[in-house]
Amino acid sequence: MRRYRLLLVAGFGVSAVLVGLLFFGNLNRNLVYYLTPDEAVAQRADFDDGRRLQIGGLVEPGSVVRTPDGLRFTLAAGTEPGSATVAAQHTGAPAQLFRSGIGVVLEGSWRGDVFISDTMLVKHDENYGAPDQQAGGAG
Amino acid sequence: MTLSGARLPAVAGVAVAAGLAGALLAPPDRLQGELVRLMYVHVPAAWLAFLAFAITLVASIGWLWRRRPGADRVAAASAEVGVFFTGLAIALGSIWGKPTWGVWWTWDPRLVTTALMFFVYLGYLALRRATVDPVSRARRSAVFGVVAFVQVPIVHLSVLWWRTLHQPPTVLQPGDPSIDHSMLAALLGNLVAFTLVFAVLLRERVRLAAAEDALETAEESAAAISPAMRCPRRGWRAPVSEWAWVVLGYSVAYGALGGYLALLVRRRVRVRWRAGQSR
Amino acid sequence: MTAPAAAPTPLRQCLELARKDLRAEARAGEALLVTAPFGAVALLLVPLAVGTDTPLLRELGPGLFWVVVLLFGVLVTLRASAVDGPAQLELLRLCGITATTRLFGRALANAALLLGVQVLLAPVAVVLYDPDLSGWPWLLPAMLLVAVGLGVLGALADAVAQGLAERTTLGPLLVAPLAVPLLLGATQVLAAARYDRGPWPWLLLMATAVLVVTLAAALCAAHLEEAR
Amino acid sequence: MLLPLHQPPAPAPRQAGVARLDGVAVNVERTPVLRGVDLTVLAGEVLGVIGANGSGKSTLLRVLATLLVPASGTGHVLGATLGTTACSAVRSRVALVGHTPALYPHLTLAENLHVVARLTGVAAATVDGALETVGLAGAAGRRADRCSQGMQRRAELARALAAAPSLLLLDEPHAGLDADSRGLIDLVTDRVRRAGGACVAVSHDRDRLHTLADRVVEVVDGQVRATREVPA
Repeated sequence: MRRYRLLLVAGFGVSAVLVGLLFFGNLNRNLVYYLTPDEAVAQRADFDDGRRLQIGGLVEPGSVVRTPDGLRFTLAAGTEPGSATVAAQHTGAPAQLFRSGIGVVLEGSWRGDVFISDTMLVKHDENYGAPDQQAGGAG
Repeated sequence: MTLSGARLPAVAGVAVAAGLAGALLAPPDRLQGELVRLMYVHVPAAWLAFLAFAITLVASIGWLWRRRPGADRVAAASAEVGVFFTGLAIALGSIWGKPTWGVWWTWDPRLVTTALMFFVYLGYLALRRATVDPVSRARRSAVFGVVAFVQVPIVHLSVLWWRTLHQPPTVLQPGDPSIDHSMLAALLGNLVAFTLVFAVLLRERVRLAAAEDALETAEESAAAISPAMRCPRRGWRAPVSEWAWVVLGYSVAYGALGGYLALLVRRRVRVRWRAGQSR
Repeated sequence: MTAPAAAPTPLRQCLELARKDLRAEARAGEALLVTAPFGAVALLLVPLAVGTDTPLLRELGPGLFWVVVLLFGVLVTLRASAVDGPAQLELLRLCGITATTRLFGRALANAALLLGVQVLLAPVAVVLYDPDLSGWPWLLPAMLLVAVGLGVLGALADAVAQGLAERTTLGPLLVAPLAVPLLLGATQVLAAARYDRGPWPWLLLMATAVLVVTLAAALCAAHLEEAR
Repeated sequence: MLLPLHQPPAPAPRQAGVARLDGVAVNVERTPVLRGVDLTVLAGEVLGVIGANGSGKSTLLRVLATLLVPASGTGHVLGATLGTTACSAVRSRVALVGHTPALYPHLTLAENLHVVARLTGVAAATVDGALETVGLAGAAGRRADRCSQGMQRRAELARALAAAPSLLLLDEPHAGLDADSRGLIDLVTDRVRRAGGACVAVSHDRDRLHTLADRVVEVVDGQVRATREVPA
């Protein structure tokens, strides 16, 4: 019976190591709900066949143009200048909270270099504040 | 009901009223506007689901250790109340998600893991309902109650491990909570109020289980109530007003809480009545 | 009194119990001749409901295969030919077999049968959906891990629901939500291999899930029995 | 039949009896089935337990088989105290022939017996010998679910014979057996007795039990009521 107890202890050790590997390894980067604009650009080749994907980023202030059936805007990875951007074209009514500077997740596919989306989810962050303290980096 | 028995519901009632006032008086969010008020009911519901399942875990281990029937009753009651709060958190999250994200539901890791947690504990309740012998039921459900808890940390940490649509925790994070202080006060006030309501519900459920056990009649299988899951109807046009969403969320939250409590009380009154009859 | 015969080791007993289960399956054909064809029917029916959009089905194929394996695999683990009635259970307990040994014997037989079901269903899915099969050797470890993980989970659920009339309805509800890491890992292995990203993290995830489930089963089995 | 019979009589057991129950109460699914049972099973005897249907006879057998834990009272079986882990060590020396056959329906009679033999470390030759003793050598290759109740019964007796238990428990041993096969029960109990073990047989058939048993007790309403010696 001692042999089996030893096996149990060894099993615990191995599973602890595996769990650690999973959490601190790079699996987290694969298990994502959406890609960031820089990842989306880097993985363009994977999605050339019209496969749908989700891209999440911030709506670049001043880039929103209304079109007859939706919007055109630029999706940026971050607020600092020089971060990767994706040109997006969204068909359909925007979500209620949509504004420039806010985080959105778009679902759709590539057409050339433009990301054609038909589903838009607004991603709000964990920061809450009263309207008067309009801080920089809103979103 | 004794004086000590009435004190807790009274305190909980006052706390809920104060929490509601705080939630309505807190400032609107700079982005979400009035919709942020849904946070004051959604977050406490989710937090109490975690608390309930943690109590189930501790009581299950306690039963395996000491074999006291009381521990089994606490585990069962807490799991049922936890399933109720999980359902409430999902329903309220759905109501909050539609106007903010733009969808009722999406395949986000936090949402999916929460739904799985709901079903795992629904399985726990089904297992209890299927077993007649009290000792066998306690044993099976204690083992499953321990195994099922694996799900809970995964749900809580899902927003940190994976990039999700759902926002990461605001209060339970290292450093200063990233929230306006009056909003934080309203949130904490509601957490306390909901926890008191949870204590009332849990106590009522434990008492109901004890009364049923005491009755010991064959027809008294401790049938668990499935929580009031509000299924949003498809194709229903979303009201534009932010306040309409807040009112909807609050009526679901308080309606479900009140309904659940009323149901538990009614069941206990009936069990008592039947016990009186059989005597 | 009798000299106590040298009792076989628990590992031997596990193997013997698994062999007994497999022999019963060979006679009853429940997993491979009933459940597996039912799974194949499900694979055949989905395109009728979704619409016969060939490129779409090519995309959906691997995912549908794993969903069918998961859902019908649960039925395999709860097959009627492997039910120990009260009399058989008493017999096994009087043979000095512990609950843990019984559970792992059942898990071993489950794993073998689940592997068989996957081997039967995989060609059906390939023929019906014509998926992109680049990186297919990675499927083999994924199939093995799914078989073992689901086998242990099914055996655990079976032990929890032992002797209940609701066993066959309760089992799937208990197993399916806990099997999600396996489903997630299995579907992503092929996708990752297709896009030349290493499927190692996904196999690691599945292996971890299998190990955790096995440890949980080893620790819990004894607590499910009254008289130890 | 060349079965190992353990020719030298067993040394005197440490305790006075093979099994002893003191004030044992057992609940099954909330209902008290046994309440305050006092019972001693002596080495080398066949104890008959008689009682009406639902009086708790079968539950008593399962307590003696260490399969049920008493809700109150104490019990010792083959030196192990009921409810302790020591039971698992002695459990394999107890055999139970229940009144529903414990056979796997898809396996043949021989396979059924061989599986159990391999699980407990009994030699295959012993099993074959036992099958021959009960007259099943010819039908051993038949699937259990295609055998008559009498054949299943005989297979179970063969299994008990091969296991050579120290405590043999028989639940309604005569049910389903034809007149020719009833002698088998005497044969099996005799083997166990001669090896220094004990048998307990429960039945509602007073006459048959009196011919089989050395001593008969009666279970009435969950309690062992009367103990009567059977006239020799």
